[in-house]
Amino acid sequence: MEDTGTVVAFWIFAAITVGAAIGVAAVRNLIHSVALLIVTFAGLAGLYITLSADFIAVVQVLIYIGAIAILIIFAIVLTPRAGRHNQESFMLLPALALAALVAGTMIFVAFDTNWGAQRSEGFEGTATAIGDLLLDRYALPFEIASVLLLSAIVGAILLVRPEGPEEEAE
Amino acid sequence: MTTHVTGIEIAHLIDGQFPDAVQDAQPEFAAVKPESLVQVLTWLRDDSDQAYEFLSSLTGVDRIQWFEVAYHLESIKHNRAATIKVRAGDRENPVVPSAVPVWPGAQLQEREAYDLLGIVFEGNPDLRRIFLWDGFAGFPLRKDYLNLPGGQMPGLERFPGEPGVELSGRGTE
Amino acid sequence: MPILLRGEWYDLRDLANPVRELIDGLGLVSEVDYVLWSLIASLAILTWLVLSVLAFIWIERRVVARMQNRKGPNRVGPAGLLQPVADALKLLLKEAITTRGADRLLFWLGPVIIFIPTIVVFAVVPFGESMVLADLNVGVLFMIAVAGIMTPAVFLAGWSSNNKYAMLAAMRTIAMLISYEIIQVLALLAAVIFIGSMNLQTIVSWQDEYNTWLIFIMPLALVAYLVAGAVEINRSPMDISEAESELAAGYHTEYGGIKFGFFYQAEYLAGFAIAASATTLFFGGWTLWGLEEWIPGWLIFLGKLYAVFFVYIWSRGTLPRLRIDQLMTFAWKFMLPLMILNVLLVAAEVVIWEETGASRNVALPAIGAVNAALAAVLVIGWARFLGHGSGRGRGYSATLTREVGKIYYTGAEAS
Amino acid sequence: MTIKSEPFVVNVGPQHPSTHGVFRLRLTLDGEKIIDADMVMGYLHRSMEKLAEERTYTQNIPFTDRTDYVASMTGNLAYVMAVEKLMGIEVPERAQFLRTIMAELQRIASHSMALGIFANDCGAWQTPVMHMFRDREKILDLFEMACGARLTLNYMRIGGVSRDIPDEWIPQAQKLMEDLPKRFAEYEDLLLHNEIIVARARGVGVLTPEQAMAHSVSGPMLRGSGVAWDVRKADPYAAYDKIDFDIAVGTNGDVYDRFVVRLAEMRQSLHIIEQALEVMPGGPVHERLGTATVQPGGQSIAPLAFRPPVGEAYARIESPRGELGYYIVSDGGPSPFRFHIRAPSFINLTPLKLMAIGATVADAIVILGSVDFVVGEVDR
Repeated sequence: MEDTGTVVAFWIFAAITVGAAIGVAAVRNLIHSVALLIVTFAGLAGLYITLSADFIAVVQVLIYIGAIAILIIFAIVLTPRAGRHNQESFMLLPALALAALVAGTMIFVAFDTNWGAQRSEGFEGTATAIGDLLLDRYALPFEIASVLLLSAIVGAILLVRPEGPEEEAE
Repeated sequence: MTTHVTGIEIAHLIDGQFPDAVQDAQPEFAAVKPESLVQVLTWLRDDSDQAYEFLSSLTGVDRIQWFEVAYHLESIKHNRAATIKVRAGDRENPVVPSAVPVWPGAQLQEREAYDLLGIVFEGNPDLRRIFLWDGFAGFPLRKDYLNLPGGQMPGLERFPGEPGVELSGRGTE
Repeated sequence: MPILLRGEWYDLRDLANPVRELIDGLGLVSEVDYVLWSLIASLAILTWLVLSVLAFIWIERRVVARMQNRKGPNRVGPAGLLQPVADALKLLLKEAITTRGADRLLFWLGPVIIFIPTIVVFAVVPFGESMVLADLNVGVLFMIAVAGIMTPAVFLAGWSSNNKYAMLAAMRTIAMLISYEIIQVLALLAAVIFIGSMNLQTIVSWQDEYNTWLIFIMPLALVAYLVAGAVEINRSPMDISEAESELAAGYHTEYGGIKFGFFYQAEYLAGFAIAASATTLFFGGWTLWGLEEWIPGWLIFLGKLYAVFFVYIWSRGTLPRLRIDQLMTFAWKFMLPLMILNVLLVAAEVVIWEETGASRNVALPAIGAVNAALAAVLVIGWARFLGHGSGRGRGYSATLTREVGKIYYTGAEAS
Repeated sequence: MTIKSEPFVVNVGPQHPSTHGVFRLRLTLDGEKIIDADMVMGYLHRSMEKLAEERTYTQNIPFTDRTDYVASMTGNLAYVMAVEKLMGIEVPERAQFLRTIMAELQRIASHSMALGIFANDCGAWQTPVMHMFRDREKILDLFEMACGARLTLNYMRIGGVSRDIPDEWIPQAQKLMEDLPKRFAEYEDLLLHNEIIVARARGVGVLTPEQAMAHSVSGPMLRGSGVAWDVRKADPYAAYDKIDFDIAVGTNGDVYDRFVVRLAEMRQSLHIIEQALEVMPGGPVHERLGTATVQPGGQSIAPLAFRPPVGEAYARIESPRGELGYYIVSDGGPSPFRFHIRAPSFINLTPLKLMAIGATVADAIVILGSVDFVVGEVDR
């Protein structure tokens, strides 16, 4: 994070990310909220780039913008009587408390971590390094995550399958 | 070659099955009383000697003294054609039983006859105007169409829901 | 130094040299110099893109007209060459209408957002030897990821129009793009596994070094990639998201004037992007078996790119459209298993090649032959298994009869 | 648990690329699936039946052009046949043959357009239509030679046809007859054997013969459902009884079969025209009616006004779209007392709801295309 270009880029991306994230919570219209969420994801991808994590950055765009945002859009569109407006909710206080808790944890972790040791040594082969780690040191968590996703998919299919043998997909 | 069954012949056949159902018989057609129309049509369709399974055309005609509906029937099985008519005498509100239960193909044609001639088909599940808009006043194919009550000019006050337009005329009852 | 900004763009060669001298003479701070150069390079790409789009609007109209026994535009300028310019002017001069029920902000954003990914893709495309704006290590992934931004953009455009056709089309588009993105990724994954790099330059130079193109090694992946690409750019037979005979104009039904022009242009740009990546990955990019010594690499590249894009024009002029459920069935039941098999097969081949250590002159033709044969067998066999491709229409004709009143109905095909 | 979306109403039309004119289809959708369909028509209603009551019998012939403007020859023919039946006129034999030839040429033109537009509805972007127009254009050239008009032909007259064909007509027609079979083979190969078209059209919009007959469906739709019913064969008019031809029927009753039948009918039409051109006798082309005059140059015209006897007549023919009938009631006056058109396009739409429910939006468009309706005839 030494040279000026990177610093400028960092601040720009950080501003975009935080601004859009605030917007996500503040905007009343749910679809606008999703649009801002997409901007947040894009900003995060930019931040990853300033950290020289090219693979993560691209995957961020691919997965979060290309898939997660779409998933949220689907959820909004398919929810019955989902109005265009974000209603006032009695869950406001608990939500705030939860958010504060998460934020507190994050800040604690951020201050507690020894950042100097995590500095990147350049960007040759982050993809290879990640691949090696995933299939070597973190093979078990990786596999557990896959199984979890698989069971989620099967569960989703079971949930939406029409009861009985009627209406085969043509 | 299609056998065109004359009205006299078909009237005799109907008379043999439903005495008292035939009102009139001419070489071109046989007229049936409205009360027994559906029975007669059903018999014409279902009887294996008749088997008029195809309703070629359904038309309303304003005969000034009465309204009549002409059914041009065809039997695809026997390659035979016949014409049945039914009359409705009431000029203001002519009512005829619907042929839709017998031939679903009558649906649009009955709507057309209702739309243009104002013949009400009792039993039609969806009797609405078809070509003209819903608020159209009067029935244009009637011979007295231009003499609308209240001196109304058809086609001027028209669209339902148009602000300030009170719908009136015979089409709106 | 961040990787995205470290492009070795200097290969605008002769054209760029005077400009370079000029800017070098200014003695700017390295960062400013850097941004300036990036901008100039981007501008060059942008200019090329816009000119290409204009040219291809004319070419497409003329070519399709040719397929349709027509002449096509032939009035504006010589041979109608100025027709795209006239079209663009017309679009610019039209009133930019926003419908009353539309979500104004997103309605305006839609055409803008959709424009971004289609252009950004070209940052990583190697136009020639070291002629690339940003030489990313994850170039392949970058192209897919950026193209994926189109999905939410299309949805936002369709949703914000507050039009039912647009909404239906937007939902269709999302379902379709998500399904075919998987196919696309798997198709490219096979290529990446085989070459062992996601860097587009490396991929091109690999093909140069081994004197082959990937199309000869994995034809199935290329076909899958082009099909998925057709979905992404709404070309028939996959143009169901703007199916003009069903949904008027699909997700951009409510857009007029230059906003429509943006969608129109974005569609071409996305098409060029697909063609560019197909060219790079499967057709050897800017190499042509040594001819690049005499012909500028970028010229070879563009020639290949346009040839690939022509396939899409061709299919548009000839093929009817599939139904949405058929398209999804095609993706999930037909393409996906084949693509997974393809990836496994390629991975196995790589391992076998490494283990046996066979020379490339033996290994590559062998792998190519095996893959081509397997692709043919798999495609035909799997299609037959699913009940397609057996020429169902053939051999079926109307029954001729003279017996009036007889009924010939069998209802064999009724579902 | 079943996930069901809220019903969603989509108006297809009245301005829509696939409604073949101004016709509106109100679809209620559950996702992409149609759960209800309602037709709204009348956007092209010109009250022809009312107008015809104010004009003489001869003046009404141009109206019949403008009902089914894609096949105006057959519209003319059905009308003049009804009037001839009413008046008991015998038509000269040459005129009968000319009517047959013209009606069959019109059938080829109309069916090729139906085929092309069907492919367009399937999404083949304009190309098939343009190819079909190539043939249709040549047929229209023949019409132009015969009667001077290309679309609204006004060729038939009560008692015959308006004029004899010029000498160079038959060679040109024969040349076209030689070219067309190659084209038909090409269309069969490109369209009906196309895997995508087969996938789109097979098993879609199925009508069983019972349903088809009960819904008064006629023409290629009825024959597509496997019912061998063709007025040309069942009740021969013009010169069809002197000509050898077959009825084409389908076996599945789906959209695909309707087009298979149409293509087979185009081939039969060629066959009919070839025979008719061979055996067509010479002689007058117009029966003299009352004060009919023959003008110099051989053009004969029907008298502008005449009074048929009191009575009624219903004449029906096999138009490209189905059974086209004209029902005319005369009160002895110079103009019809009642003039009714049994429009096949209109009546063939009756089972649309039956066919559309359960299908998808894309299917509905294809089904609508398979009905091959002309809005001019639906609304009249």
